[in-house]
Amino acid sequence: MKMVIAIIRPEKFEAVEDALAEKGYLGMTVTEVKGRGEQKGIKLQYRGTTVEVDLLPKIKLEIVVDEEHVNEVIDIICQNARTGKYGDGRIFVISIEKSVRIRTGEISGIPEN
Amino acid sequence: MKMVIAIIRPEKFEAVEDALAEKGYLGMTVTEVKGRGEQKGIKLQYRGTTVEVDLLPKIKLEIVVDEEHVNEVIDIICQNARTGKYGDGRIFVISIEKSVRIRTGEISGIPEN
Amino acid sequence: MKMVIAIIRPEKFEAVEDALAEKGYLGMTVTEVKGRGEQKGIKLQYRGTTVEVDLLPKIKLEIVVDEEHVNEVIDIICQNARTGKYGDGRIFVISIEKSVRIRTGEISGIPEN
Amino acid sequence: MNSADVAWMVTATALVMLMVPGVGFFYAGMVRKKNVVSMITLSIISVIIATVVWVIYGYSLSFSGDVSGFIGNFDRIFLRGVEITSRDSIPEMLFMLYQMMFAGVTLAIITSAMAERVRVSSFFIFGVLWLTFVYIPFAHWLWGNGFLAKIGALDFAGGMVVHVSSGFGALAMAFLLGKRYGYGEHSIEPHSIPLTLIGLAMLWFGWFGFNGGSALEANEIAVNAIVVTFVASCFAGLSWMAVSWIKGKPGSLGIASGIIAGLASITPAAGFVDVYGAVFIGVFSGILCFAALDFRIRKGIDESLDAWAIHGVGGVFGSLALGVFANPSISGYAGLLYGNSGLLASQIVAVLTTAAYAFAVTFAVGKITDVLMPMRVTTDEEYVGLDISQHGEVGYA
Amino acid sequence: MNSADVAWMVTATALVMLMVPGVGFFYAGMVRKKNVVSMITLSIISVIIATVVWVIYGYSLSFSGDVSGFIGNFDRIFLRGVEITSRDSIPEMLFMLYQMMFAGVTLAIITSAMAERVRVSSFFIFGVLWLTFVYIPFAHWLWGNGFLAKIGALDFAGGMVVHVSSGFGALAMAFLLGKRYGYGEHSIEPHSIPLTLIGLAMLWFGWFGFNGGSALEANEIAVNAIVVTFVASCFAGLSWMAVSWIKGKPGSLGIASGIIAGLASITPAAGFVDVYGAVFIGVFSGILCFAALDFRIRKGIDESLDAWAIHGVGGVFGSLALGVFANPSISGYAGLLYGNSGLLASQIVAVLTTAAYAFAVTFAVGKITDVLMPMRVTTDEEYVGLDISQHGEVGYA
Amino acid sequence: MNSADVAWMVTATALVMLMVPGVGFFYAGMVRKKNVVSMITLSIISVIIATVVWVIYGYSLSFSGDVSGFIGNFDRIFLRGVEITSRDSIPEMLFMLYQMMFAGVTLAIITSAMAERVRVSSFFIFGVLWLTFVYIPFAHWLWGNGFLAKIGALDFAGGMVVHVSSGFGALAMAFLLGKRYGYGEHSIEPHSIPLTLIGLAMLWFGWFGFNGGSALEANEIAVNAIVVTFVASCFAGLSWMAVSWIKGKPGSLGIASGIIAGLASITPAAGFVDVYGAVFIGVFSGILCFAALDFRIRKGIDESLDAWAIHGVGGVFGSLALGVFANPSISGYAGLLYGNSGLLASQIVAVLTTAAYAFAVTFAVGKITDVLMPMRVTTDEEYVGLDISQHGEVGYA
Ligand SMILES: Nc1ncnc2c1ncn2[C@@H]1O[C@H](COP(=O)(O)OP(=O)(O)O)[C@@H](O)[C@H]1O
Ligand SMILES: Nc1ncnc2c1ncn2[C@@H]1O[C@H](COP(=O)(O)OP(=O)(O)O)[C@@H](O)[C@H]1O
Ligand SMILES: Nc1ncnc2c1ncn2[C@@H]1O[C@H](COP(=O)(O)OP(=O)(O)O)[C@@H](O)[C@H]1O
Repeated sequence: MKMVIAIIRPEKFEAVEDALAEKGYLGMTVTEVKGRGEQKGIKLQYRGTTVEVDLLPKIKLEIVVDEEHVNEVIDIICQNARTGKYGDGRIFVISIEKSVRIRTGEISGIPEN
Repeated sequence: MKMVIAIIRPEKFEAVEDALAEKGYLGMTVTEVKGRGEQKGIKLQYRGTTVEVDLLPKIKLEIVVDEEHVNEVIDIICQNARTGKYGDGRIFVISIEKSVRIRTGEISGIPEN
Repeated sequence: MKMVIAIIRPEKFEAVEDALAEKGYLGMTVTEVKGRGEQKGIKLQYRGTTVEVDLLPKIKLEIVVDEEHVNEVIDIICQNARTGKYGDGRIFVISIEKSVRIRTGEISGIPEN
Repeated sequence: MNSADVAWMVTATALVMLMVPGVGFFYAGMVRKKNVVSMITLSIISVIIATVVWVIYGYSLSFSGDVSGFIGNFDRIFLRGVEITSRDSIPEMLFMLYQMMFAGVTLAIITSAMAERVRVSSFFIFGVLWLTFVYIPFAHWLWGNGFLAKIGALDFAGGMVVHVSSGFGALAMAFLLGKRYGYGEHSIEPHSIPLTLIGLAMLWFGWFGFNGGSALEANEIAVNAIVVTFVASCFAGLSWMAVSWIKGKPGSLGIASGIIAGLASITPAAGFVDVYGAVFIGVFSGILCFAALDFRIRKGIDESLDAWAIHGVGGVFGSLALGVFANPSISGYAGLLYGNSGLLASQIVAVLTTAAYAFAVTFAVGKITDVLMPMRVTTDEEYVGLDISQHGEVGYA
Repeated sequence: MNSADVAWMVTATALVMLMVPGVGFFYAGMVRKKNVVSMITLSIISVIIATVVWVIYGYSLSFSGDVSGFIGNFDRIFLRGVEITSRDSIPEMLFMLYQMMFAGVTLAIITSAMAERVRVSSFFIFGVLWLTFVYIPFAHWLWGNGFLAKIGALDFAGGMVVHVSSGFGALAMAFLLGKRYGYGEHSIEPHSIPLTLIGLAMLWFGWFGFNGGSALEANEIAVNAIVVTFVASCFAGLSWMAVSWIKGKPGSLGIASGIIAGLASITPAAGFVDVYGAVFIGVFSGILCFAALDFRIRKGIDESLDAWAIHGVGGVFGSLALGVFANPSISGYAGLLYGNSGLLASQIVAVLTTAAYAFAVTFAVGKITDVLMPMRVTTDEEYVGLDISQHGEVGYA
Repeated sequence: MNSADVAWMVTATALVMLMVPGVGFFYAGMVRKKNVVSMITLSIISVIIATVVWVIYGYSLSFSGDVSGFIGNFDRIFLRGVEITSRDSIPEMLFMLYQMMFAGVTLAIITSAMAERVRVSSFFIFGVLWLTFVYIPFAHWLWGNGFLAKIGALDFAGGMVVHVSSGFGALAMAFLLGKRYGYGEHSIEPHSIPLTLIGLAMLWFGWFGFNGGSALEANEIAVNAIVVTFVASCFAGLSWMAVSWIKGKPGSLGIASGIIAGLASITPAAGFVDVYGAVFIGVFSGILCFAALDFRIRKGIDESLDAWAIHGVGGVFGSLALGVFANPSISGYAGLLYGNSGLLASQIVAVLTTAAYAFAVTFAVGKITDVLMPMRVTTDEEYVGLDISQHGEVGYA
C-alpha cells in the first residue's frame, strides 16, 4: 500500500475531494498546513521595498491506496488542483508497511518492500 | 525504526494518550485533522434530502518506535480508540530511515531497509 | 528523494526557516502540531501536587530533498532549533517513492529503494 | 411622562437586550466547536420567540388585570391600548418592551440544559409553551399583582421570575433530555474561553440595565440597585475563586461563574438591601453556587452550562437573603435583621412555590414538546454537531 | 437645554458609534481568515474619514442653510458657531456629533462591495468623495430641509440617507470592482460565524440609539421608535428564517441577515408607524431581502456581504411602507391606510431619486477614484489576502 | 437629586465598567494564545480588587476630607454615610460607584507590563498595594481637593489619575519584572487581532462614559467632552497611521493604538478644550505616542502592551496640552493660548509630580510584593503559558 500525500491550494480542495469521491476514492485525511514553494512566496511590490509572503495556506491530503491505484489518484489530483500558476503544489508518494482498521482490528496491508 | 500513524476519534484521544503513557510510550506528535472514511461520512436525513457530512474531525498521532514495539503500540491504540462503529479510524505504519534528537544531535536510528 | 520531518519549538521556527532559505532550501510544508517528548511534559509544582503539561505546541516541517542534501538540511535544522533543553524536538527521515509537481505534472523523483 | 425616566429606561431596555446574545456567547464558548453556532442561535431565537409571544398575548396575560391571582387577562392582547405616552414616569409601551427583554433573556438562560443536543425545530415549540406556562405565570404572580405579590413576596428584578424559573427549568430539562453522548466518559472542553468572557462582559454590563432598570425610574432605587449589583458580583467572583482555588487553580471560568452567581443572587434583592447586604449575598452566593455546581457534577447530571447551579440556586438564595437583609431605609421593606420575620416567611413560600412549579411544569412542557416533536437530535446529528446538523453551518472555517 | 434629552442623546450617540465596529465584525466574520483585519479596519477607517470630513465641512454642507434645495452652505464650516449649549432640548454640538456617527456607519456599510479586494489607500479617496457627493447631499435633501424634505418625503432615521445610499452604492461598486478572484468557482466560506454574531449583537444593540435617538429627545417618539424597531427586527429574523428553512436549514447567518433586514426596513418608519406596521414591515422585509439576496446570487453579482440586498432593498421597502402605514397618532403623519395618498407619492419620488442617484453617483465617484489610484489590489495581493498585503498583519497567529 | 443627571451617570458608570473587560480583550489579542485567558482575567481581577478596596477604605481615603493635602480621612470607611439620594445632581453613592470603576480600569491598564509573566497570586497583593499607595493618593490629590488641586492643576477625567499613574507604573514594572523569555530574540506575535479590536470597540464606546461622565451631570460639559473625545481619537488614529505608514503599512494595531493614544491624551482636557484643541491634541498624540513606542522598542524595554507609550505619554501630553488649549468659554479655565500661563505652570508641576511618583512608588510597591511573594512565574510556567500554569485552563480547545 502507498500513501499519496498531496499539498494543494485550499480553493481547489472541494474539486479534488469530489473528483476523488466520484472515482471511489473515499478514504482520506486532510490537514490545514502552510507551505513555501521552491520559488519562495509571492512578492508584493510595496513602496519600492519588496515584501515576500513566504508561507501560504495549503491543504494536505493523505490518501492510502493500493499500489495499482496510485497513478490514478495522482492523475485525479493533478487535473483538479492545477491552475498552471506557481503554488499549485506537490504530490509525494510513500510506502505503507502495514495498515490497520481500528474498528475491526483487521490488518489490510502487508509490507511490500 | 517505524512511525505509527494513527487517525482516531478526538473523543478517544485522552484514553489512547494515557494508555500509551502507561506502557511507557511517551513520545508522540499530535495533529488536528479532518477525515473521510471509506463509507463516506455520516448521512443526515433532512426533509427528504440526504445531507452527507463528509469530513469529520479526527486526531492524528505520529509515534516513532523501534520495530519490535510496533505491534504493542498498535494494540494499545486499537483497544483504546475502538467504539466498534464506523469512523474509528486507521493506523498506518511507515519506515523511518533516520531519527535525530535535535537537543543532542544524536542519531538514534539507522536505516533499516 | 527523502522527506525530512522535523518537529521543532514554535519560537525557533523563524530562525530555521530563514537558515534553510539562505542555503537554498525553499520548499517546505509547515503544520502546527502538539507534541509530547520522551521525558513527558513540563512538570509544574503546584501546591504540593504536581501538574504535568503533556502536550506542548510544536511546529512540524516537512522538507523533501534529494538524498545528498538530507544531512545538510538536518544540520541546518539542528543548529537553528537547538536550545539544549528538553523539548527541542526530533527529526525523522523517510523515503519518498515518487514526487509530482502538480503545476506541470512532471515527476521529479524515481523510487530509490 | 418624565423624560429623565424615559432616558434611563430606554437605555436600560437596550442593556437588557444585549444580555440575550450575551447569554449566547457566554454559553457558546463553553461548548465544543461543533456547537458554537447552535448555542448562540438558541439565545437569538429565544428573544424572537419571546417577542412574538409577548406582543400577541404574553404581555397581556402577565401584566393586564388579574384572574384570581394566577394569571392576567386578555385586555392588552396584541398590545391593544398600550400607550406610548403617559402622565408620569414612563409610558406603558416602554414598560412592555423592557419586560419583553426579560422574557427573552430567561428563555435564553434555560438553553443551558439543551446544549449540544436539542433539535432546533422542537425548541420553537418548547419556547412558546414554556413562556406561556412558566414565565408568564411567574411574571404575573410576582410583578402583575398575582398571589405571590399579594402575600407580600418581593422580587426586585427577577430572582424568581427569571433565575429560579430558568434555573429549575433547566434542571428539569437536563433530566428529560439526558446526558450528552459521551458525557462523563471523555472530557467535553470549552472551545473558546475568550468567547465566554465576551459573553460575560455583555452580561455584566447589561445587568446594570437589568437591575438598575427594575426601579423603572432614574431614582435612588436605581442607584442603590446598580451599586449593590456590582458590589455583589465582585465579591461573589472573589469567593468562588477562593473556594475553587483550594482544590486547584483560580480558573477564569470560575471567576466568571462567581460573578454571574453574584448577579443572579442580588437580582431579587437589589432594590431592598444595602451595600452590607450585598457583600454578604455576594460572598455566600459564590460559595453556595460553587457547591451546587460541584454537587450536580458529582451526581452526574448533565445540566450542561449550570443554569441550575448558578441561576437557580443563586435566585433561591438571593430571594431568601432579601428576607433577612432588606433594609427599610432603601425601599421601606424590612427583613429579619430589622425585626420583621413576615417578609422572610413570604419569601420562603414564594421560593418553594416557584422552584417546585418551575421544575414540574418545565418537565411537563418538555414532555409534551417531546411528544409533538422529539426534542433531542439523533446520535449521528449530535456526533457531527448541531451547527452542521441543525443549521447547516460551520462555526469556524 | 433639557438635561434628560441630553442624557439620552449622549447615550444614543455612543450607541451609534458602537455600530461602526459592529459593521466591521459583522462583515469580517463572513470573509476569509486572510481578510479579517482588512474588513474590520475598513469600518474603523470609515468613521475616521467621516469625522474629518464632518468637522471640516460635512456638517455644514448637510445641515447649515440651504442652497436651492440641493446642498447646505458653508456657514458652519470647521463647526464655526456650533454651540455646546442651547435654550431647549439638545445643543447643536451634540446633534452634530450624533449625525457624524451616521455618516461613519453609512460609509462602513458600503464596504460590503469592496470586501477582500479593495486597496486601502484608494478607499481613503473614495470615502471622502463618496461622503461629499452622496452622503452629504442625501442628509441635506431629507434632513437639512432640502428638496425631498420640501416635497414631504419622510425618513425617520436614515432609510434613504443611510441604507438606500449605502445599499445602492454598494451595488454600483460591485459592478465597478468586479468579482473576487474565484468567486462562483470555489466556495468562499465565512471564516468565523461567532465574530459575525458579535457584530450582530453590537448592531442590534446600537440600533436602539440609531432609531431611538433619531427622535432627538427622550420622548414618546423615541419610545415608539425602539419598540417598533425591536419588534420589526424579530419578525424579520423569523420570516427570513422561515423562507430559508424551506430550501435548507435555518442558518444563523440567515436569522442574522433577517434581523438586519428588519432593522434597515423599519429605520425610515420608526417614528411614524405603530407596532402593527412594524410587524408587517418586519415580516415582509425578511422575505423581500431574502429574495433580493437570492436574486443577486443567481445573477452572479459579487456584492459580497449584501449591503444592497439587505440595506438597499430594506431601505427602499421601509421608505415605501411608511407611506402606507404611517399612523397619525404617532407623529401626526398619515399614510395610505389612514386615507392619505400624498405621503406615499412623496416617498416613491424620494426612493426613486435616492436609489438612482446613489447608484449612479457612487459609480462615478468610484470611477474617478479608480483613475486617481486603482481601487482594486493586484491578483497576487488578493491571493495572499488584504491583511498581509494592505496592513502587513495576520489576523490570527 | 436631578433624575436626568442620574439617568446619564448610571449609564456612564456602566460604560466605564465595560472598559474593564475592554482593556482585557484589547491586551489579550496581542499576546500569545497560551496567555489569552490570563490577560483577560487580570483585568477582571483588577476591578474585583478595586471594588473590595474601594468599599472598605479606598473611597474614603480618596474623597472624604483631606489630611494636609496628601490623603483623605476614614470618615467614609465601609461607605459609612454615603447616601443613595441627594438634594441636587447625583447622590454620593453613584459618584462612589462611578469612581470605583475608574480605579478598576486603571489597575487593568497597568497589567500591560506584566503580560505573559506575572504570578496571579502576587498580582492580588500588588493590586491592593498599588491602589492604596498610588491610585488613591492621585485621586485625592487631583479630585479630592488634595495639594495638586489646590495649586490649580486640572485633570478632567483622569489624564494623570488614570493614565500617567498606570502608564508610568507600567514602565516601572517592566524594569522590575524584566523581559519575557525570548523577547527580542524571536517574534512574539499577536494571536488574535479581531479580539484586540473587540477590546478597542468596547474601550472606544466606554470612553463616552469615561470622559462624558466626568462632567457628573448631563450638561454642556458632558456634551463638549464626548465631542472632543471622539474627534481627538479619530485624528490620533489617523496621525498614528500616517507616521507608521511611512515606514511600512497602515496596520490595524497602529490605528487602534492611535485611537487609544488620542483617547488617553484628550482625557485630562475633555472638559476644558474645544474642538480645535481636540484636533491638535489628537494629531500630536498619535505622533508622540508612536514615537514613544518606537523609542521603547529600540531601548529593548519589554513594557509589553505599551501602557507607558500610549497611556503614560498620552496622559502627560494631554495634561500639558490642556494648559495651553483650555478655552475659558467651555468651563471657565483659560490656557496659555488665552493669555493665562498659570494653568500651564500648575499642569507642569502636577505632571512631573505624578509621573515621578507613579514610577518610583510603583517600583517600590512591586519590589515589596516581590519580596512577599515572587511576582514572576518560573521559566517553565512562562514557557507553557500562564493560562495553564496560573489558571489551569486552555484558551482555545
Ligand atoms: N521540497 C518541498 N518539500 C515539502 N513541501 C514542498 C516542497 N516544495 C513544495 N512544497 C509544498 O508545495 C507547495 C506548493 O509548492 P510550489 O513550489 O509553490 O508549487 P509549484 O510546484 O506549483 O511551483 C508549497 O507551498 C509547499 O507546501
Ligand atoms: N484510505 C485512507 N487514506 C487516508 N486516511 C484514511 C483512509 N481511510 C480512512 N482514513 C482516515 O481514517 C478515518 C476513519 O476512517 P473510517 O473509514 O471512517 O473508519 P472505519 O475504518 O472505522 O470505518 C477517516 O476519517 C480518515 O481520516
Ligand atoms: N517517539 C516520538 N514519536 C513522535 N514524535 C516524537 C517522539 N519523540 C518526540 N517527538 C516529538 O518531538 C517533540 C520534542 O520531543 P522531546 O523528547 O521533548 O525533545 P528532546 O528530544 O529535546 O527531549 C515532542 O513534543 C514530539 O512532538
